[in-house]
Amino acid sequence: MSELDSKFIKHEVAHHFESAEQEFDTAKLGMWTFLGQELLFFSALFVAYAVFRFLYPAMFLEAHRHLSVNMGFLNTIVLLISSFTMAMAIRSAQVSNKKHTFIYLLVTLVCAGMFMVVKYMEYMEKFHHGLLPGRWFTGEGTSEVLHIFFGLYFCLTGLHGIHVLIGMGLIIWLLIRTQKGEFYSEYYTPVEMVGLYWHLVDLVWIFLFPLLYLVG
Amino acid sequence: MEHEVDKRSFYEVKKGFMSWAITLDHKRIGIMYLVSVLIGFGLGGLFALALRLELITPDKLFMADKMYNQSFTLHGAIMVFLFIIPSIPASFGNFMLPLMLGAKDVAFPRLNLASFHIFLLGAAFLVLSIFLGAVDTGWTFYAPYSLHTDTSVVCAVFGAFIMGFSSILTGVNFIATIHSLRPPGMTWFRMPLFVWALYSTSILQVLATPVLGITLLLLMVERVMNIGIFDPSLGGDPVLFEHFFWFYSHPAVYIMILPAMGVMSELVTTFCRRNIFGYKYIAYSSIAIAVISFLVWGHHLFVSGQSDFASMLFSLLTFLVAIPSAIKIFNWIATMYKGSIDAKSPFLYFVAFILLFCIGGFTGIVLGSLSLDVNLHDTYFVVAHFHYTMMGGVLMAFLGAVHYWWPKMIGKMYNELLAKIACFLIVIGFNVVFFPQFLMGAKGMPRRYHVYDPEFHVYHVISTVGSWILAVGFIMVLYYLIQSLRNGEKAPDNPWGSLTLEWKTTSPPILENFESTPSVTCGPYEYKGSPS
Amino acid sequence: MSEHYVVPVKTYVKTLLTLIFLTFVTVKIAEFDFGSLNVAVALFVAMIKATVVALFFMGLKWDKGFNAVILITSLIFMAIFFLLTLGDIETRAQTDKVEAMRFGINSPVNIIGEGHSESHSKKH
Amino acid sequence: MNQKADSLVDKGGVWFSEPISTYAAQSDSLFYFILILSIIMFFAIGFVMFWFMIKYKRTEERPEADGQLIHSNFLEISWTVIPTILCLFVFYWGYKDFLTMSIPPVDAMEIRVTGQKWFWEFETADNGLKTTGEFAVPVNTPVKLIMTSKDVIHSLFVPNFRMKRDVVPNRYTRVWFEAEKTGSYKLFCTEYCGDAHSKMLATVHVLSDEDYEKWVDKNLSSDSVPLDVIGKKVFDVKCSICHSTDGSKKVGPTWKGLFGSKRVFEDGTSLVADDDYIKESINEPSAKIVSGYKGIPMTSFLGSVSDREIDGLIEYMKTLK
Repeated sequence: MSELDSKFIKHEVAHHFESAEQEFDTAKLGMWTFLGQELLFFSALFVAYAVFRFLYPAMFLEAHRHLSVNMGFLNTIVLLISSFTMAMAIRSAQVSNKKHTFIYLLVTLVCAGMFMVVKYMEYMEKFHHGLLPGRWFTGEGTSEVLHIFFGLYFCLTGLHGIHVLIGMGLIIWLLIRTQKGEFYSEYYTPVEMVGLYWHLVDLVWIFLFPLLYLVG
Repeated sequence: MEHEVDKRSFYEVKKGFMSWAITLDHKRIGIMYLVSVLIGFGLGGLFALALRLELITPDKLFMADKMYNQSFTLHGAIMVFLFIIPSIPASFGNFMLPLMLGAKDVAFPRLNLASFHIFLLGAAFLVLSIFLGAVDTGWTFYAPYSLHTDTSVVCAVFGAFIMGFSSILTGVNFIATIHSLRPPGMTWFRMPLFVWALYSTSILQVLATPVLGITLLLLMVERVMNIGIFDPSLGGDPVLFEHFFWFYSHPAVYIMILPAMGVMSELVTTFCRRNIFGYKYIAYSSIAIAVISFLVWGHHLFVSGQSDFASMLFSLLTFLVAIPSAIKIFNWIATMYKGSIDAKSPFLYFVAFILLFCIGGFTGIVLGSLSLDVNLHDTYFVVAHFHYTMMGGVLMAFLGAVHYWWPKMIGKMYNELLAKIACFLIVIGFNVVFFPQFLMGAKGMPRRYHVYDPEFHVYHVISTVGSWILAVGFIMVLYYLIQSLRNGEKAPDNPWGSLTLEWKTTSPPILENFESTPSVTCGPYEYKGSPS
Repeated sequence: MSEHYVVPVKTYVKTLLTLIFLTFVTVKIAEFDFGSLNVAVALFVAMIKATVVALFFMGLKWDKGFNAVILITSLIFMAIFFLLTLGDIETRAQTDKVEAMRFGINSPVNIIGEGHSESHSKKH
Repeated sequence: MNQKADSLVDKGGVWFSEPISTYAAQSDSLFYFILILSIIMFFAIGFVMFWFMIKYKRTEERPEADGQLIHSNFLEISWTVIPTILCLFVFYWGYKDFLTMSIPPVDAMEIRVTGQKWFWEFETADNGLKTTGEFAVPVNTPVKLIMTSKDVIHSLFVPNFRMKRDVVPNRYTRVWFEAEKTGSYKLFCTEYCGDAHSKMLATVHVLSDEDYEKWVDKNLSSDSVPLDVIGKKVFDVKCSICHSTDGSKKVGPTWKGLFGSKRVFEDGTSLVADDDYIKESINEPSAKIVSGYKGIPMTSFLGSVSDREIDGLIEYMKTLK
């Protein structure tokens, strides 16, 4: 530990916990509970998706052709890689490798940024074709309820995008704290928590990709 | 690492505005919630009195149509979001949960403070909406009406959306606290039943509230952008909104009632000096209620155009949720057997709860039956039913909790005689207000009617007069509690002779709750003579 | 806290490769038409991917059992939400379609409020 | 046919109004069954509770409990199983009656119902008779209502028939009834639908076969009625909730002196109210919004007011100086 002392800021266990172990487990339990909440939060949109898919199957078939599979695929891969680097960042913190933690977090952040750039390009392309959300929708199509698909599309990807942005904010916060040397083998709770959150964001996308882009 | 324990009460350790605004102490946060929900209750109550006054004549008295509609919406929204949902879990839950577990604080104190601030922010939006053209949709915000009315739907809905997060985070916090911070020796089945009730409430808060959040978010998006999910003129389905809304709002009534039931378990054991009858049944029934409550939301949609198959399914499941509630009531009554019953004011609220909640429950059976619901849906019968469960249930438990824990939280006693008189007034006033509503509802008086058929006049007059009796009762409670605050007699540490851990510390508790972490060797209610 | 299991890098790399492989699979099988099973097949692959993420990246494989219980509970309640809502929509629409054919419905609804929805009303 | 509707309160028992439809009495009997069970249970619980409170009152001599009975499987099982059986029985009974209420007989007479803020329109399928605010049916004949809404969700409720169903836009819902007794019965809207929700009422006339024929004839032959009389009639049922004739401001502008006056609109333009303007205001209310009435959307009456009725309304409006 003495060697680590110079590099890292020692973590104080909060007064109402007995041990660092208990503190870590509690935080993780809380985070998982929060993730359960996130799942239900997204689920209503998926239910809406299922309902309208059932009501207007032909419209969905037509609508998904407006989306670019390549862009969706690219984004899936980008997010998977970011999940991997996030997991590696946690691992590096576990073994007190400050430099690697920092680099992996940075790569995760870059991937998240790439995801948002691709998303931005996709949105621009949709806007260009008049496939705007709701009242601004001027897209051409044979189905008269085509706007509903894009209503759902923008809600789902928009909400997911907001989660990515929040995740990016959290990763930046982690980067700063990593730089200060706050995370090491004895204390890396925030990295672990943000990691769990980030994987959930990935998980949601794993479902969004086939449902929106692939299955007509 | 031993350190000197500060023996002053948590009020005295620090003073000033900031010592409250940014405190991490669960006790202070609990007190702040208590004050907030009481303000919410007062505000909602004023709307209720105004509504009842308006209805004393069949025609317009002093409110225009729109103003009446706005008033009942605000009465509902404020009572639900600002009072009933946070009432017991956020105020007493926050204050008592760590004390009952013998812990120093909740698991995430900073998150706890954040929940409170989020709650205030949401409340601010809801109150702000009153001034921006008060919302007139009914607290259920049904689409498509809410999509087209010119009142401040977005502002009010945004307020409710934000408060939802406060509720979720409190739930997360409590679940983590109950899992991780139990002291040595306190196994799951040695926890007080109020803690079990809070645990099942938290499950509901975490799993149901997000659906409300996304529903309200979609409603806002729909209103601003017309994306066509709920708006039938754009191909959407308004009944889908009802499904989404009630997926939360039905479990929400159990978010309200479960902690109330937890309070009942505490009251009955303390004032009967009896170990609880059927501890495990009561604990499991809390969890059962939490789970089944997710399966019954469709009983709000029996006449909405939901398919008959779905109605049948939801009706069947609805009857199942009645069973665990019945089990609890029977167990509480059985707990009184051979007890040593001291009918102090908190116990009177227990009695009031049982009587009123039974009426609410029985009429719930009536409304759960498909054929009867067709006739009674959206009439005053429903209004009376949910006031019997929510007001007769939750509010009685809330008042019971206030009277029971007041000495612990404030450190002062109140005037017992006035408390008893107020309790009688409230129960009588309550019945005068709401019982006639059963009758007129069954006769066909629809709810949310500003002007009504003169043949219902007499029922409404009785109801309005009752609301004044009720108001006098509440003012009395407020009076003697303020009197107690100012010059009440100092409360002993354990005025009722309870056995749960919160009574083992001083009144009011010290900053760190206990001088040393208590260790637990037996169940929470092992009064003298308990079988070991 | 040093006693936490540190996952070997190799496991993470394998996980990533599996996921990328499965993504290719998703895209490829979407090109085949399984008829009404299209969604089911796509969701099946997505679920495998989700499970892999949860087990390895999120560490459920090595974690305390209760966290998995939370996840599964949430999924169960999601399923309830799906099944009961769709249970209504699916059994309801049939009656509606019958009625619609008999009465020749074509949107009996007028758009309420300001004329911001011309684009839709045109199509009706 | 302006006979007064039957009282809901004076006729019938303490709880319900007089049952008129074929399934009403049957559904009420389930209520009375639950009521009797509830009263028994309520008094049993209350009695035991107060008895315990008196018997086991805490006294100086007896500060502690006499015994600590905390467990009895027999009791727990019995008060779980018995309520469950009762509940399932009640469920089955309610479900059976509900199916009777939901499934109309095949030969039922059809009436199409349209709800719009804030009135009801009825059109009898057989003879094309259109009425607003009231409709008539022959006694002892099954009648099916096929309902839809033009704007928001409404709900059609006739207490005497124990009949209620939401009226949803862009969808059709249906109910049916067979009235067993002649008379006029009240019809309410029970799904909150805005400012004048409580004024969205109608009357159902149940008539003997001869009276029904007469009623149909009288209402079908409205062509010979003078225009302003038609206008007054349409105004009373469709317009009077939001517009006054005496100059007072309601949800919408008053009609007094409206025709021929200068109208100033939200966008600053103005116009003298002529026939075309009135017609446009009825069919496309949002095209020109009079200053001060923004945000109170009037639903379009396109299709629900015939051209002849519009002419009638204009003639009627001219009389309001």
